[in-house]
This record gives sequence, C-alpha cells and structure tokens, in this order.
Amino acid sequence: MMSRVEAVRVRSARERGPAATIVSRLRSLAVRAVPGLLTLALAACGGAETFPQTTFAPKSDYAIQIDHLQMLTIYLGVGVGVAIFCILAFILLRFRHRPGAPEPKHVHGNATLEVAWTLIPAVLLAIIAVPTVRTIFATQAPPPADALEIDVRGFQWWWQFGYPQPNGDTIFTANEIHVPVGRPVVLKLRSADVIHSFWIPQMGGKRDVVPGRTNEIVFTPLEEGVYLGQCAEFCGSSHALMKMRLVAHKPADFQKWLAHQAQPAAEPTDSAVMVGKKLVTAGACAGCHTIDGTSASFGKTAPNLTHVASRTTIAAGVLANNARDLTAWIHDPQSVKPDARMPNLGLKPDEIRYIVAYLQTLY
Amino acid sequence: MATTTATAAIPAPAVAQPKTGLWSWITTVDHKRIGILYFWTSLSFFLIAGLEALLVRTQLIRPDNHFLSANWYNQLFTMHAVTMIFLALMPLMAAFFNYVVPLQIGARDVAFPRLNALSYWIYLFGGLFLTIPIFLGKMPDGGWFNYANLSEPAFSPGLNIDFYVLGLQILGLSSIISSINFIVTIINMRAPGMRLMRMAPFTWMTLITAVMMATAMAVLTIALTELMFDRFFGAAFFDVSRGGDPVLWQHLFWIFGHPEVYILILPIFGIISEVIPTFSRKPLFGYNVVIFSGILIGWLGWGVWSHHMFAVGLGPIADSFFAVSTMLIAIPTGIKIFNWLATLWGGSIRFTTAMMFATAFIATFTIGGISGVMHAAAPADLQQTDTYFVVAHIHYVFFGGTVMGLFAGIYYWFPKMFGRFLDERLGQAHFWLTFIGMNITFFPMHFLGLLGMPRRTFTYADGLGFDTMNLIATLGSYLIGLATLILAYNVVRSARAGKRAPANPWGAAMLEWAMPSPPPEYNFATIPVVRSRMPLWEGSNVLAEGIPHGREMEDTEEVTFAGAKLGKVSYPDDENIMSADDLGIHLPPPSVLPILLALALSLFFASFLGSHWLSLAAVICVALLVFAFAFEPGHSGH
Amino acid sequence: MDSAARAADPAHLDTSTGLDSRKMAFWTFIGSECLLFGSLIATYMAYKGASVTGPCPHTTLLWNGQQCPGILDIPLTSISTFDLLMSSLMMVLGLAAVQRGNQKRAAIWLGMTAFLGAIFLGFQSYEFTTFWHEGLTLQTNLFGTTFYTLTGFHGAHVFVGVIYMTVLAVLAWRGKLGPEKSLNVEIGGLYWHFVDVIWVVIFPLVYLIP
Amino acid sequence: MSSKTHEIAHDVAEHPVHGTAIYWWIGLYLTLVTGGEIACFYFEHVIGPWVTPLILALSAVKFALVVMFYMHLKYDSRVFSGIFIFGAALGTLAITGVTILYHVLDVLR
Ligand code: HEA
Ligand code: HEA
Ligand code: HEC
Ligand code: CUA
Ligand SMILES: [Cu+2]
Repeated sequence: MMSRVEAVRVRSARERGPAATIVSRLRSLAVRAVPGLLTLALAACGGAETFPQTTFAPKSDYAIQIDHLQMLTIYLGVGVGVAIFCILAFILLRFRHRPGAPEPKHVHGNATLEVAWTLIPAVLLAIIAVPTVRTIFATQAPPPADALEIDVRGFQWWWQFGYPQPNGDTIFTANEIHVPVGRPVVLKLRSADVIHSFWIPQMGGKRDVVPGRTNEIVFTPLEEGVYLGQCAEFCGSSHALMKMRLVAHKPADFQKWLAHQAQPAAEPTDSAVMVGKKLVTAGACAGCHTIDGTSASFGKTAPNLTHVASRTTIAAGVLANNARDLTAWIHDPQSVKPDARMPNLGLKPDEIRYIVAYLQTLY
Repeated sequence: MATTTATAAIPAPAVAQPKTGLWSWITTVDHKRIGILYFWTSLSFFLIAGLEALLVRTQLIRPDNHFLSANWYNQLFTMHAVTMIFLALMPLMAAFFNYVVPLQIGARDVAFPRLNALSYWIYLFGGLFLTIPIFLGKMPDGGWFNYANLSEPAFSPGLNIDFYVLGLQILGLSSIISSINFIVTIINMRAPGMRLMRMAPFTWMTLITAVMMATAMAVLTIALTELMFDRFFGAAFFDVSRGGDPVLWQHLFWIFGHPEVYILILPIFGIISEVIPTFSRKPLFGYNVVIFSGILIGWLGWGVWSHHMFAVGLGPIADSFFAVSTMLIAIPTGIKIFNWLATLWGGSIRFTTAMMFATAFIATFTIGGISGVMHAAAPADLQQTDTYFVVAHIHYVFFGGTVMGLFAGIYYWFPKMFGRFLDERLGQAHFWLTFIGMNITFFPMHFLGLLGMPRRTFTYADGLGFDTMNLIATLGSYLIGLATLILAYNVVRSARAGKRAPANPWGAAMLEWAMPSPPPEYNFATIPVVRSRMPLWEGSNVLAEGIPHGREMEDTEEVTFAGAKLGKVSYPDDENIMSADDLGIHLPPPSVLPILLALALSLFFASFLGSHWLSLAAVICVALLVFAFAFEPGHSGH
Repeated sequence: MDSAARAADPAHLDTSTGLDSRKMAFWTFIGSECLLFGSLIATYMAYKGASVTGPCPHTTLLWNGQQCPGILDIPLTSISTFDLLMSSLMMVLGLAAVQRGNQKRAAIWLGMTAFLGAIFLGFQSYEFTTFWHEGLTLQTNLFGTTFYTLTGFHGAHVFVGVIYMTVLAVLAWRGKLGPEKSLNVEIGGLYWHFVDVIWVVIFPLVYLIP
Repeated sequence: MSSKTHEIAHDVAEHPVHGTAIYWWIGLYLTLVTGGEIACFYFEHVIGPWVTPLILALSAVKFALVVMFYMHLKYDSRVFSGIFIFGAALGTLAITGVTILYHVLDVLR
C-alpha cells in the first residue's frame, strides 16, 4: 500500500537535470511509439499503479456508477467517431477528382436522408440521456442516516477535514482524509475563501466547494487503500499544489485511527523538543495553528498540528513529512508553494531545527 | 433583362478619396479595407496567443518543471485563451464578415460604414490595452472565465483582473456595434432578387452569429460591470461576506459563454459550407436544412449554459435539464456534418489546401463534438470537468474546428482579398504539419484528463503517470508552431508576390467571385440582379451579361466551368479599371471620426485605472464626438 | 421623407426590405439592450431577499430573525412612474407634430418630454439621497448593490435620453426638424419609450412585489 | 425603383393612419393600469398569493401597450417586431431562468 505513496512523493526537480530527463523520456517515447495510442488506451484502462488519479479504477459505489455511464459514452462516442471517419475516408478516396471525369450531377438534397440522420443521432442520444438522468438522481440522493459525516473545508491551498464527535467536539486533520471501508460517507463541503473543488477520482466525481454554500458528496468506499486527489477548480497561484489523499481503512483500523487523533498532542520528554514546543506554542505559529493539549489552542486558519507527524505528507501533498522537507517548509513556505498563506517568519536555522524536532514527535 | 439601374447616380463629392498611404487606412470606411485591417491585426494576435500557448506547453514538458513560475503560468494560460478568443479568432471571423459578406449579398458596402470602422478601431485599442499588462507582468490571471470570488479585490488585489474587466468591456463594445451593423447589412442591403433563402451559407451563418453576438455580449457586459463595481466601488455582488454568491457570476458568464462558443463555430460552419461545394463541384446538399439547423443551434445555445456548472451542485433537476438540452444540440450539428458528407459524396473532389483544411475539419470537429456529448452526461462530467479532458474538448472544437475552418477560409478567400494566391506548396506543408501537430498535441489530453490531470495546474508531480503524454503534447505543439510560422511566411510573402488570381480562381458559385480580385472599391459597377442561390453556377449568362466589372471588355478572359461561361478573368493592376467617380457611384467619404471616437471610448474604460477626472474628460470627449459623428457631412446614420 | 432626401442617403438606398436601415439598427440595439437590462434584473431577482443586513426594500425578517425596516417609498415612486409614462405620451405627440410639419408645437412636446424626464431624475436623486441618509449605500448590502446598479443604469439611460430630447427640441424650435427628418425623432422616440418600458418592468419587480 | 427589390416589404405607412387621440387614450390606460398595480400592492392582504402574478400581468399589459402603440410595432413592419421579440424573449429567459434556479431549485442556499 505504501509503495504507491512513495512513488508519488514529490521529487525535487533539481535532482535530475532537465536535459537528461527529456532525453530519457524521448527514448522511452520512441520505444512506446510503435504500439502508439493503443498502448496509451490500454494504459488508460490500466491500473491505478501507474496512474494513481485515474478515473478508470473506481473504488466506491459512487465512482462505479459514474464509471458505467462514462464507459457507455466512450463506447458510443468512439463508435460514432469511427463510423464518421470511415465514411469520410471512403468518400475522400472514392470521389477524388480524376482528370477527364465528367462533372458531378447537381443534387440538392434528399428528404429521407435528412430524416434518417436526424433520427439516428436522436436515438443514440436517448441511449445516453436515460442513464444520465438516472445516474444524476441516484448519485445525488440524500445520504443514509448511518452515514459518517465529515466536514471538509477548502482553504487556499490546503484541505481541512473535521470529524464531528458525539460529544460536540470536532477532530481536525489536514490534507489526509481517513474513512472506513463499507460505510457510507457524507462529505459536507464548505470553503473558507474562494471556490475549490474536491476530487478523489477513484472515489467518484468532483464537487465544487463554494463559499457561502454547503455541498455534499455521498459515497461508500469499497476497498482499502490510499487514493490520491487534488483540488480541481482554479483557486489562485498554488492551485496546482492543493492536493490530498484519502485513506480507506478496515472499520476497526479506522476507529483506532480516530481514537488516536482524538488524543491531545504528545508531551515532549527530550529537552531539545521542549525548546521546539515552546517556540511553536508561544511563538507566532500559535496565531494560526492549533495543537490540542497545548496553549496553542485558538488558531483556526491553518492546519491542525496535533498529530502532524502521523501524516504522510505536509503542505497539501507537496512535501514529504520528514525533517528535511519540514525544515524547507518552515524556512520559506513560499519557495515551496507560491503565495502560500503561511508567512516566512525569518526563523534562525537553530530554531527551525528545534521546531522540526518537536513537530516530528507529534505522532 | 439582366441588369437594373437601381442605383441612383449621384455626382461624386468634390473631395477625391485618398487611395493610398497611412492616412487613407486610418480614415477608411471601405468594408474591404477594414476587413484587411482585421485580417492582419487578428493574425498578429494569433501569433502572440500561440506563443503564449507554447510557453505554457514548455512549462509542462516534464514534471516539476521550473521554466515558468506559478504566477507567470497563470497569467499566460489566461491570456492565451483571452487573446485567442477575443483578439484572434473572433476578429479573424470579422475580417471575413467584412470582406466577404457585402460581396456575397451584392452590396456596395455595409449598412453603416463608419460604425464598421469604429468597431475595428475599438477592437484595436482594446487589444492594445490588453497588451499593456504583458510588459508590466500584470496580465489577467484568473482563467478566461475569471470565476468570482477569486476575482474579487480581496483575493486578487492587483491590476491583473482590472485589465481583464476593462479590456473585455472595450472589446464587447466593438462586438456589439459590429454585430448590429452586420444584422442590418444582411437583412437590408441585399441585391435585388437576393432572397433570404438565396443567401450564401456563409452570409447566413454570419447573420445568426451576429444575432447571438448582439445579445450574448450584452450579458457579458453586465457581468463585467458587476465585477467592475465590486472592484472599483466596493459593491457586494460577489462578496460572500455580504451574502453575494460567486455562482451568480458563473451563471451570467456562461449565459454569455456558451453562445460565445457557438459564435466561434457558426461562421466556420458557413465557411465549410462554401468550400466543400466549391471543391467537390456540387451544390451544398440540403441547403435549407443546413440553414435551419444553424438557426436551431443558435436558439438551443441559449438553454444549455449550466453544463459548465455540473460540479457546482445545482441539484438533480437543473443538472438533468441542462444535460438533456445540451445533448439535443448534437442533433442539428450532426445534421450539418452529414450534409457535408453528402455534398462530398459523388463529387469530384479537388484537394486544394482550403479543401484539405475543410475536410480535416469534419474529422477533428467531430472528435471535439463527441467529447462534448461525453461532457453532457453530467455524472461522467463530474470526473471530466476541470481536467485536461476539457482542454482536449476545447482544442478539438476551437483548433480542430474554428482554427482549421478559418485556415480553410484564408486559403479560399485570400485570392479574392489580395488578388494573389497563397503558395499551395507551402500550404500543403502548413496543412500536414498542422493536422498532425494538432492531433499529437491534443489527442493525448483526453487520456491525461481521464487519468486525473486537472487543468490550469502550473506543474504536476512525477509518479502520477502524466509525464509521457505531456511530453508528446508539448512536442506536438512545437509542430503546430512550426506550421503556423509557415502560414505567417506564406501570407506575408503571397500578399506581395503571390501568383496573380483571376476573378473566380476556384470556379466557385457565389457572388463574391463575380468581381475582379480584389474587387474595385465600389464592388459592383451595377448592382446585379440575383436569380439563383448559386449565381455563378446556375444560369451563368446572368453573370456574363449582368455584372459588368467596370472595365473594358477586351481586357477580360472568360472563366468557364463545365463548358459554361462563369465569369471573366481580370487583373488588379489593370489600367483600364474605372474608378467610382468615372462610373458616377457615390461612396461615403473617408472619416477620421471613427478612430477618434474609438480612442475616446477606450480611454473611458482605461480611465478607471486612473482618476475620475480622466473618466469625466473621456465622457465629454465621447459626447462631443458622438455629436460630430451624427452631424458629419456626407454621412447618414448616427 | 421626400425622395430626393432619400436618394442622397446611402443608408436608405432601396434597401432589400424597404425598411430604413437606421431604424432597423436601432431596433437591433434595443434587442441587445433587452439582454443588458435582462441580466441586471436577473441579478436583482437572484439576490432578492439575500441581504445579510438591512435596510431592506420592504419590511421583512432577516435570516437571523431580526426585523428589517422597509425603505422603499411607494407613493413617491408611483408619482415618478406616472411622470415617466406621461413623458412617453409627450414623446409620441412630439413625433406626430414633427410628422405633420408643426415644428414649434413639436418643440414644445419634445421639450416637455425632456422636462418630465428631468423630473424623473429629480425624483430619483431625491430617492437616492434619502436612502443614503437612511444608511443604504452601494456597499451596504446586496439590496443596496443591486438596487443602485439597476435603477442607476436605468437612470443613466434616462439622462442620455433627456439630452437627446433636448437636442431634438432645440432643433425643432429652430425649424430644423421638418417632416423629412421625422425619422430622427422616431428613433429618439424608440429610445425614450424603450427606457420607459424598462421602467414598466422594474417598477413592479423592485417596488411592488414583496 | 422596382418593387421587386422589396422582397419582404410590407406596405408600411410612414405615419400611423389615425390621429393623436389614441395616444391620449393609451396614456389614460397606462395611468389606470399603474393605479391597478399600486392598488394590488396596498391590498396584498386581501388578494393573497395572487398579487405577484396579478402585478406581473398588469405590467405586461403596460409593456404591450407602450410597445405596440407608442413604439408603433402594431403598425410597423413585422421585421422590427421580430427583432424586438427575440431580444425581449431572451431577456425574459435569462430572468426566469435565474429566478427559477435561485428561488425554486435553491437546494443548497
Ligand atoms: C467552438 C466551440 C465549441 C463547440 C462547437 C462546442 C460544442 C459542444 N460542447 Fe463544448 N465547450 C467549449 C467550446 C465548444 N463546445 C469550450 C471552450 C468549453 C470549455 C470552457 C472552459 O471551461 O474553459 C466547452 C465545455 C463544454 C462542456 C463543459 C465541460 C466542463 O467544463 O465540465 C460541455 C458539457 O456538456 C460541453 C458540451 C458541448 C456539446 C454537447 C457540444 C455540441 O455542440 C457538439 C455537437 C457535435 C457533435 C456531437 C459532433 C457531430 C455530430 C454527429 C456526427 C452526430 C452523431 C453524434 C452523436 C449521436 C453523439 N462543452
Ligand atoms: C480559442 C482558441 C484556442 C486555440 C487556437 C488554442 C491553441 C492552443 N492551445 Fe489553448 N486554450 C484555449 C483556447 C485555444 N487554444 C482556451 C479557451 C483555454 C482555456 C484557458 C483557461 O483555462 O482559462 C486553453 C488552454 C490551453 C491549455 C491548458 C492550460 C491549463 O489548463 O493549464 C493548453 C495546454 O497545453 C493549451 C495549449 C494550446 C496549444 C499548444 C495551442 C496551439 O494550437 C498553439 C499553436 C501555436 C502557435 C499558433 C504559435 C505560432 C507562433 C510562433 C511559433 C512564434 C511566433 C511568434 C511571434 C512572432 C510573436 N491551451
Ligand atoms: C499566518 C498563519 C501561519 C503562521 C503564523 C504559521 N503557519 Fe504554518 N501554516 C499556515 C498555513 C495557511 C498552512 C497551510 C499551507 C498550505 O499547505 O498551503 C500551514 C502549514 C504548516 C505546516 C504543514 C501542515 C500540514 O499538515 O500540511 C506546518 C508543519 C506548519 N505550518 C508549521 C508552522 C510553524 C512551525 C509555524 C511557526 C514557526 C507556523 N506554521 C506558522 C499558516 C501559518
Ligand atoms: Cu483549490 Cu484549486
Ligand atoms: Cu458550453
């Protein structure tokens, strides 16, 4: 399960020279050029291993319903297209001008033909339209009563996920949404600033996250795994870097995860970590970030860091969650993510080291 | 009887028209010259917009590329689209409207020659206004549909969006004025006998387009005005904190935007309906049906806008309605495709470059149309929207449709406009590179989209499987770039040094081919009487007798087609061409007011970036110039 | 219009429909304006009742249950509505006078049209300033934003019309609007009546419908 | 000028055939209908839920009166009516479309 996650870990572009990559890619292109588009088409249907954001490997009831409809339109579309191309090719070959050929007869039209080519497309469209309408109503039905409700909030450029608890509290995490397999999930989509769009292709279609509205997605994850997604509505500079992932657990594992997330932050034991804690909770960080169980308890505009170390990535899927990337992030968020809403606080390398040490204990 | 003397001969005004020189172009009110101005200006913008696309593609050539920063990328893809749509393709169509439509209906000029010039100059100034921010690095960066509330001052405080709002206001004005002009021209300036159902298909599609433009642009004007009020006066239209709803912008934009995309394809349907019959030597199959399906597309185009908003969450009823209404449009469009195929069927097809573009159009546009229908299946669109699948659709309809069709039009009408052929050898190279290049560029985008690549992303990570296809697409775009450079070279060279073209080089059927290439400034020495839908193919003696070219008979050679006389070859630099004065034809005198009024109007919108005093000054200038316009001697109209 | 004047005028030269091109252009322009006002009204309708704070058009309850005082002055606006309708009457009478060649009388009717238009603008400025003092600005809430934009756009059209009619009235007074020029007045009339008709739509939608 | 050139020409009189009296009458009707609208507004509680359609119908009457008589569409060429009705229909479509989307199908706001 983790291998794919690793594969997607963002590799810094500086690691490989641009020329080398392009040449090697050209070579691989040449190798693949022979089977050409066929390979692509097959690859397209092929697994989420190569294409973690594919729409062709649906893993929820919602995604499967869409997939059926989408495949129908693809078959029909390819069929119509191929038919038109064949007719066109035939005509162009058969009726090309030949020297000495007589001038063609002047035909002005034919009512039967006109009716035929009005009706045939109409029938084909009806074949798409009926399941379309049916799927629209099926996929937008109200959620079942036992559905797990998750509050999703889009921020420029990260995601916040909240799990309302029976006691009225909400457990917050960022950029990684955890769900149990087999239970309907209803996402309540809201935005903190501009329009975003929530999209995890293998879980189903996207839905815009519109400020001033509450949108919904209802789906039941069917298979354990990690599924990648990203924001799909242009939302400013770093729209490309507003990613997320969904982790589908066995129900028991999910409960375990949730129980862990409900815990307050781990208390430091190490003295360096203690320094880090102080820098974070007493410093500027607390103005935006919350760490439950510490004095940093009021920040609402930034990811909740209580269990930040338990996440696979940071900064909405852009960096790995390791010391090096954390350092890079805190050192200069904007160089990682253009216009990131977290300021560059001009911290000294030492301070950052302590902070990172602390953050890494927040498991 | 073949001629009428319908024209009342009015003595020419004392002031002779200047014929050459910069000033004559600045003050021209001749629809043909204005058409040529549109032609060169829009081609230049096409190169700029294409260059922007190439930069975008270069950034995407490999994962995690650092060729462009996010800010530049966002500006470039926005300006690429805005420039292509508003500054390159719509005006290139206007070039043909201007040049061809009056000739096709047998008119001496458009109904309001000065307003026509005004439209051009407003377009030019609007285009230049949108070029300024390139140099400031402050181009619009909200995408071509510039969704609120990202475009609100709170989230986009810079000048970028201001340029978008004001620039499009200026351009919208130009479109509204010219569309009104063309509606009136086509309804009211037809030659005797040119009944509505005898009009050339291109003229028909121009009429429908103009009607859509006059109405749709008004909606855009209001959407922009509301955003303008939010940005400049603190109004609350799209401010969520005061209850504003960003989705309203989407409704207004797409009520305009969807008709807009049909505005960009209907004239192409007209061009194709001219080129295909000409080069298969057969009349257009099902003329009536083609025209009526065009009208139907124009109507239905108004009731589908929310198919751009399936992901917004409008509820199942609205989604179903818009999904089905959208699918309906495939029927009239399909009818056109089938009628073109039937026109080709049994024809004697000649593969000139124009014809190659036209037939390739059928294939590429069909691909785009089919991906459109896939979008219309609303739940499936939830997977496709805002991904490269949409980008593939956009470019198969815009490039495979609009651009291919315009290229066909360029090769077809260039001889008429410039009296010279475009080089056919270069043309063939241009065609094949374009055709292959565009499929290499845009076809993989279908897969990219369905495999999960969102659009408008300045970069993508390694490991998502996007690399190879992006590389292919980028290489393909360089091929298109190369092809476009060939075209640019070809038009520039051939306009001066191409092979001379006779009056009717292609043996075509429509009235514009009855005049020398290029036609004299007064078009027809005597307004012809039209007896047929294809005046040069049917009853060819009408032409031989009926349309004198204002020249001596012995300087002409006959064009024959299928043994029938079609027209006469003539040469542009012919000394014997008679001028309008010689013939006693009254033409409206040149006027400097259009460019001045255009300047004042553009200044008014630009002044929002400056001071209110500037706005006031601009308003006063506009008012004074409108008076001058209304009372200018030698002109009528207002 | 006599035939000599017609012939001198290329826009009139035997048009294919026999209709005047300028008039047709003007009708097309009006068609376009329908969409302009249509979109503004659509915006107003979409945001009807969506303001989060007062003042409101009619006395209503806000989303938070607070009473929101109504601000529109129906009697006042009824008078200005009547005023605008009557200006349309003056306009047709002016046109009829021009067509009959009675220029002095035409000048009076046209002048009346402009005058009643100016009165309407007076009412509107009074209304705007009152609302302003009661705390409704373009920025206050959605009602303020949509109300001022919609009625302001209409007011701007009336303003242009007042200038237009004044010019026509002066031309008529100076004897420069003979029957051969009646088309100019007719087009001016189309403009004026269109602006009136827009008010016929705005008045119930904004003022009367709760 | 041959009449052939007037393909869809209607024999349109430059001036309406009637005198100016009709304009005064129309003015009177307009006043009365406006009065009716205002009455509807004040007697809303009496009329009940029908006020809105009633007021809209009355204003449609006014609209038609002005357009047909003051703007002469009743007497003028059908081409003009066509152009105007096209624009007015699309404008109405935009208004009703948006109104329905916001006030009838407003599932989420
Ligand atoms: C020239 C411009 C043009 C044209 C002609 C079209 C034509 C069509 N478009 Fe397209 N469209 C755009 C330009 C255009 N579009 C652009 C620019 C966007 C994106 C905007 C943006 O987001 O930036 C867009 C987006 C877009 C969307 C929204 C996608 C999204 O963002 O999620 C949809 C959804 O329904 C759609 C549908 C259609 C349909 C059904 C047609 C139909 O008219 C097509 C009809 C034609 C055919 C179907 C082919 C020929 C027919 C036959 C051979 C008959 C038999 C066929 C069948 C039975 C299927 N288009
Ligand atoms: C209107 C028509 C039109 C046309 C013709 C094109 C043409 C092209 N488009 Fe464009 N495109 C759009 C309309 C169009 N596009 C729209 C509406 C969008 C959506 C934008 C949005 O999301 O808001 C879009 C978006 C878009 C994207 C997606 C960006 C993103 O979502 O991040 C991409 C990416 O590949 C792209 C590529 C191209 C390419 C490679 C071409 C090629 O065909 C270009 C061909 C190249 C040339 C014509 C260049 C020739 C010139 C030279 C070689 C240099 C000479 C230069 C000078 C002398 C100045 N386009
Ligand atoms: C002005 C608000 C603000 C301040 C102050 C701030 N941050 Fe942030 N922080 C953010 C925002 C917003 C994000 C999300 C950025 C994104 O992903 O686009 C973020 C993200 C992060 C993340 C990644 C979280 C995740 O799960 O992806 C870490 C770690 C972090 N901040 C640490 C810190 C530390 C340590 C400090 C203090 C030294 C700090 N932040 C100060 C706003 C702030
Ligand atoms: Cu958030 Cu794009
Ligand atoms: Cu559309």
